[in-house]
Amino acid sequence: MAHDHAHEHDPHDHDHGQAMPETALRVKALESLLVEKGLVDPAALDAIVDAYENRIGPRNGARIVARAWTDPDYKARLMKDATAAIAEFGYSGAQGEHMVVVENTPAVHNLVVCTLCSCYPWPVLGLPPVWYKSSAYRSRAVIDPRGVLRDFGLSLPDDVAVRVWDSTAEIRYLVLPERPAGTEGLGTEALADLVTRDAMVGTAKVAGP
Amino acid sequence: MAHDHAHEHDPHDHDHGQAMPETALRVKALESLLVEKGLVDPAALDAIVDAYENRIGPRNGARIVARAWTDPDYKARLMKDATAAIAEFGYSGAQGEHMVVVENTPAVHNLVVCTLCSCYPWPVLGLPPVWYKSSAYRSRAVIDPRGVLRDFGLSLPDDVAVRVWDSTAEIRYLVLPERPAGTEGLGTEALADLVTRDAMVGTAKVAGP
Amino acid sequence: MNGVHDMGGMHGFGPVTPEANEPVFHAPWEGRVLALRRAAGAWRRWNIDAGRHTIETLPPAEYLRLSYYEKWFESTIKLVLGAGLVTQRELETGCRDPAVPVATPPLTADKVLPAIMAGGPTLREISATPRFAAGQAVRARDINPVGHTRLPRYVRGRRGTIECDHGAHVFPDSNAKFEGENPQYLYTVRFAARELWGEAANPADAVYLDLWEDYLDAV
Amino acid sequence: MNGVHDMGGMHGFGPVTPEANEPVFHAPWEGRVLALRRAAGAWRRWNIDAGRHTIETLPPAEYLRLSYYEKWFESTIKLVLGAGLVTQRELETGCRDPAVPVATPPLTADKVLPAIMAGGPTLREISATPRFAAGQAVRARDINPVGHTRLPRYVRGRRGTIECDHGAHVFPDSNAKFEGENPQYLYTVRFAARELWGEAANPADAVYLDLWEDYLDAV
Repeated sequence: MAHDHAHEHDPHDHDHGQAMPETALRVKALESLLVEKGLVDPAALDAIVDAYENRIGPRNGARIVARAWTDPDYKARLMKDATAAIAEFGYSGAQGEHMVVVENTPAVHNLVVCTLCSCYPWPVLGLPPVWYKSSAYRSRAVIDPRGVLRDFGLSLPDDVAVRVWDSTAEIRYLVLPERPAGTEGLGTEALADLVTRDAMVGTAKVAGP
Repeated sequence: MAHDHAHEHDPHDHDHGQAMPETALRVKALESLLVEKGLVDPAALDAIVDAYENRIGPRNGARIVARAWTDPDYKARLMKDATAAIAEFGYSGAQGEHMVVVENTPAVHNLVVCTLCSCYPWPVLGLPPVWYKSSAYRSRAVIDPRGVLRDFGLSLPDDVAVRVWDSTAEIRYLVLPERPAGTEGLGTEALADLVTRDAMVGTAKVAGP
Repeated sequence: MNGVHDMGGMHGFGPVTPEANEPVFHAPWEGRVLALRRAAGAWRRWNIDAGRHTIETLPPAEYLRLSYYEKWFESTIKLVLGAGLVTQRELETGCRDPAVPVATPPLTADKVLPAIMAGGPTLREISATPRFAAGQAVRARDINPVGHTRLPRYVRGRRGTIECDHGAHVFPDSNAKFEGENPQYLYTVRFAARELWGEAANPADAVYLDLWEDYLDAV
Repeated sequence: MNGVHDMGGMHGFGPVTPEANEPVFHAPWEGRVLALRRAAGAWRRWNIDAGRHTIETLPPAEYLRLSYYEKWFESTIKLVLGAGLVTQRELETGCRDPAVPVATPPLTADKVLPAIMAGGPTLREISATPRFAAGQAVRARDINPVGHTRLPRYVRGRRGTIECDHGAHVFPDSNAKFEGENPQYLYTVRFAARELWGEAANPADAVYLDLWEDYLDAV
């Protein structure tokens, strides 16, 4: 599993944002100033943080995937107009205004990146993980996608085509992973439990139960 | 004049190497260790520093230029086989093993850079200045040479062709600048006094006396 | 701009290192930065493309050194200063200029979820017809603008094939400079990995990018 | 490698800022770094290409942050460690391992100027004839080696014209890996600025690079 990787980091790589106290203090000072000037509402700040900590995350995408696996009509709508099909679940908006779903098959593996910043489909996956935003991922995903997948423990045969989606415009991509064997009897909530964030970015496959 | 530029630096640009004491201490420690192990001779270190501080510098190149301006036979040899013609002055060796001279004319202006590191013709110009080694120069010289020249106070008309020599292999380039007007009566030493390092890299012209 | 942010195809950053059980935020200040940027953005003094450009124009060594939210924070400061929402003096002292009346925030807590759900669609209706059609061969233009662009360097001058068009979308290159939305057709273009990276690449592989009409020429 | 050192064509580093009356060294330690590198290099445990590669493989944010001599220093440490001239423990303690006999330096003060004057020529005699001739059209290959190369990214895939050949020279890509000198013809190739940077470039301008035969294809 990708998440069994040891967590080793270059000492120069601050991408985990271990709060240097100075940054925390400077952020607090800016917030105080903007609140004092009446430019931002502190309750609105709390609501934004709450939305992304508690409401909007990869569980959304997992439900979409599970439904597509079990409902051929839904899958057809999803592949034809992902934005509308995703909105059926009430997921929409910021960083997911224009959605496209790309389907993994035994012959095709899809991988999503944004080389220019870190564009990511927030309404269905939440905020991106640190590795997705890292220079290592952004630089290598387009030139060495198979090497990146090996970093996640996934080795693809040469005859599986790798399609990398460099999402530098405002179209956002969600990978529809392959449904694993041995899941015929499961309902959509149980299926959604199997679908990881990484599988919907394309850096992992979905493992069976 | 190029050197009248104010010396302003980005606070993040350490290229001037204002000795962080820590670096100086670490260098001293490495030197002590290598000397103690008998790997390097401290007198040899002194001799290397002395060579580049006192013996090998842009005065060498200026003498070549002055001679080429005043001696057509020498200039012909210099343009045909620069390494041999330069060796006539006793200048040779490290970072100038294979020399080429490129000539500025009213129609052609030459500029030398090394985008991959900071290759530079040491035997004739000495060690490169900080600006030559800077990311700003290395990145822009090939894509925006005219903008770089403007940073040095030199605006070239559009119909003067700019030739940029990106010296990433082991051939080293020296620019033969145009001889300024009003120098007909000067001898080679007086002419050499006019020839600046920047003119031999191509970021300046030679001003008259 | 050909900035260090345009890093597709670079080597040297080491392996990708996923973190087990990664939290949404690694410290509370990260969430506050996200929230401040969105809440201040509700004043509509800048757009998403201009915001991205302020991140790209951080000094390159800083761009590589700072974390994602640190970059967002530094760029948010540039944005609120540039928009005149705060002054340099206010920022330095931490105290508001008493001569400026206290404002009323446009984004209140009750409006947060509706604003997130609405987002900022970039699709626009235009009267022009698409210049390219699915299956057509194109070449990404050799442009090197010093301003914002979403045409990565690694595809410039390379041949690809139009997969589909997504209708007309706001053009980032002009929008980032507040020179208008200039909406134009946006296409998914397929580039064979070998066209981008040479014969060492797997012949089955490809990279897909969404590119605006002004980034493309017919071949 | 497609490293951050390969910066030809990048934006964002600001203006070039010459320094008036610049000294050869800005601090004594800079001269000592230059001297240490040359003197330790006299052991011939590495070559110039391998030395350059140790600089290129510094972490990218460090590469951009450090000064020229700081980069040389960090890479010299990597070289002397990699060559086994010093051990990690010696470096950390600052004390030599007494089990290793004291050596005799190969470079003494009297040999310094002759060694500088001799340099390290890279010209080699080979029996092959040049594959290209002056005036011939060529294209720089699309290669993306992860090791050392002297083919900058900004010319890859671009068309140029052979200006002249310089005879056969040591090939850096193999030499840096200690896989042999593999000497081959080195050519000056002219690239029109418009071929590299598009129509915004001045049609009179050109960039010249010295490229090895293995970097070039006929067109």
